[in-house]
Amino acid sequence: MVEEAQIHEQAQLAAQEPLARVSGKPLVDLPKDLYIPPDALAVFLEAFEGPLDLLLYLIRRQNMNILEIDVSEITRQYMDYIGAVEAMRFELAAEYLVMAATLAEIKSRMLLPRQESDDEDEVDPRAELIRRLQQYERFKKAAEDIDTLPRMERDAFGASAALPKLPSSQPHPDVEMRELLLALQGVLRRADLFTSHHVEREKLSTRERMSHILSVLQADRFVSFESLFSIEEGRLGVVVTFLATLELVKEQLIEIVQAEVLGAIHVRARAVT
Amino acid sequence: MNDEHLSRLQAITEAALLAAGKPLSMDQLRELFNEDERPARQVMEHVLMMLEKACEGRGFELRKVASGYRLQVRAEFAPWVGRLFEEKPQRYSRALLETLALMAYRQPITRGEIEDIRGVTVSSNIIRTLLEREWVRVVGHRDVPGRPAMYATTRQFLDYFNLAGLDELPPLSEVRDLEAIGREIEQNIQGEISFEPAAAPEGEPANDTDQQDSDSDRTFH
Amino acid sequence: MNDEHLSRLQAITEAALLAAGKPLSMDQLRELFNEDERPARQVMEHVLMMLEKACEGRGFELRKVASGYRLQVRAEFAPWVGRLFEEKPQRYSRALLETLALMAYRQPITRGEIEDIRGVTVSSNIIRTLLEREWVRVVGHRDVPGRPAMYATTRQFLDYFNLAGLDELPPLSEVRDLEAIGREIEQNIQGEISFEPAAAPEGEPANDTDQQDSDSDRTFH
Repeated sequence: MVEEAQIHEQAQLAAQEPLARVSGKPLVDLPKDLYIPPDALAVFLEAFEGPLDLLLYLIRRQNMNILEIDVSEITRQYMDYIGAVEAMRFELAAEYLVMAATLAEIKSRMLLPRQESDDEDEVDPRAELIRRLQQYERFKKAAEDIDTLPRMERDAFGASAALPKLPSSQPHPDVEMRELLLALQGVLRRADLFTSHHVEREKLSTRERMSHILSVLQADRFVSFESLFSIEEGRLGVVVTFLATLELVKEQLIEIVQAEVLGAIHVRARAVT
Repeated sequence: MNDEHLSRLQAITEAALLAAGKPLSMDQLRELFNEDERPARQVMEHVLMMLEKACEGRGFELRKVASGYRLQVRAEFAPWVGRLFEEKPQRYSRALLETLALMAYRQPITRGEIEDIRGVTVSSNIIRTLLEREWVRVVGHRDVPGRPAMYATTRQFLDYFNLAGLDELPPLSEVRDLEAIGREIEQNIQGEISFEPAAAPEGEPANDTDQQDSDSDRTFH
Repeated sequence: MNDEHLSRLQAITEAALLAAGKPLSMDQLRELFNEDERPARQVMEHVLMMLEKACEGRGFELRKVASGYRLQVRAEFAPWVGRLFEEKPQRYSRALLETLALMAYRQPITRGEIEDIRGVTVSSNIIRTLLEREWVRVVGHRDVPGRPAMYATTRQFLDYFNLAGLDELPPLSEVRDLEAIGREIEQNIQGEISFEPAAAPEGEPANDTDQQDSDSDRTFH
């Protein structure tokens, strides 16, 4: 197991090694020995993200620039690996096998003399492979870069402070007058009150005045009738107050008392115990 | 123990308290540090005092509470901070609007009378909401068994709906005329639809309600 | 606009950001204030600059991320602050990070397109994790057979990685100009053809001799 761990680490190291090179010389010398103990292979292969990744690794172990792939050697090594992959991780095998086939194709082409005039349009499998490797490598690097970005919960933590007592501010809903009317209309229709003259008869100003008078009257005390009226309101106001008073009497909400004939009239709310 | 070292301890302490977002005890604070660099209790107390001072004039303060030390937003900023947590205003229920309308048109009116007309119970919540909003108030008690409260609308109610007096409310006869329009609109959305008797006889749902909805959506989080 | 007023705005801003514990946008910050006292955008920007400065040397800092401004514990104190949390920060697999990188740099992108570049299947688990973390979302479907979902990164992704926008992602490494590569390949085709067949297929590495040969004899450039 120690061995496996070591190899795993080694593989990761190699996998993470940037492809940076100074004037063609690798910055890191990797061992050329590709021998991996068979029982460590499964662990080793865990380190790879697929055939492109494996191929990149092999190329690096060869100390090669991507553009200088030694196809035959890489192919041989690759075949060794996929033999193991096939045995261990069958579900991955297909992808690795396709790559092996691609490598084999490239190798076979290289062994044949090239005919200059042949199929100009044909995609050169080497160029295609290189393109894919390059592309993959860019994003492999990008993934590593993203991993090093300062990240919440690892490098930075949200700063928060406890709250003081906050004003309880449940904002009030807005109501449109038409909503109110619509609601009223609905309830009246349900109650079938359109025929009821009760609802319709009094002017709203009268009902409003009824509320006003009621709120002025203290149940435990008589108030003089005259004090309900206010001269400034003019004739109309007096009429409204008078109608309101009559309605209140009729609904038995107030009582009117006159102690003696032609004496002062007093009013009080009826809800006296 | 030089000043630079102390400021560093202060910054680490502040960082930890802000990351925790809850009180940390003296022990918890000291255990942030490896044994070999762990400040003595007295040093830590000094550092906390420094931190308390460093928070003067800022948005937060250091508070000692039962379970330790905690950084807390200063109470004086509660009015502003509170807006962050304002809930989106709910819409009033149909039942509430009906109750309010009856209180306006039939005041003074008791809960029982409203229930008689609506044919269903009026929940205490509705009454409480209307009272809290100060749109209605109790103007007396009807002289019947139980002495139920009589409700009437208030000046605030008139102000809210831009009325000089109740008689500026449309008379019931007009409300009845709206029925035809109302019925079809009502089928669409209960209580959320606007209609202008004059402008939109076809019952075209008016846009301004939508506008208002989106306005009231503008709350935080 | 005097200094005292500005410091007060700064303290309120700090209080709100600490109360929120998450980024607040410029609009959200300005809406903390009543209309009659709401600072202009420029004033608010100035206040944020003041706040940033006021956090120097402290345990936390102001960061601009995609969703707005956030107060956060400085990364340099993560070693101490991290001890507060029992769980170690989650590590993400290379497969997930590569998938995320492709979604970030190549968005909108389908799973198939990701698989083409990575040369390996992308597990559904990875996609699900990324969606659940709300780092990516489906932004549409490619108009090809099967209508595969196209993925793109979210603001939460940017926030989490401390980025204000996609343009703050580390630049993708350069790819050598494909035409130039093609030309080189052309030039070296001859060398490949003259490559000695005997050396390769049998698996005899024979590296030493080959190495001594001119490199261009057997490799692309």
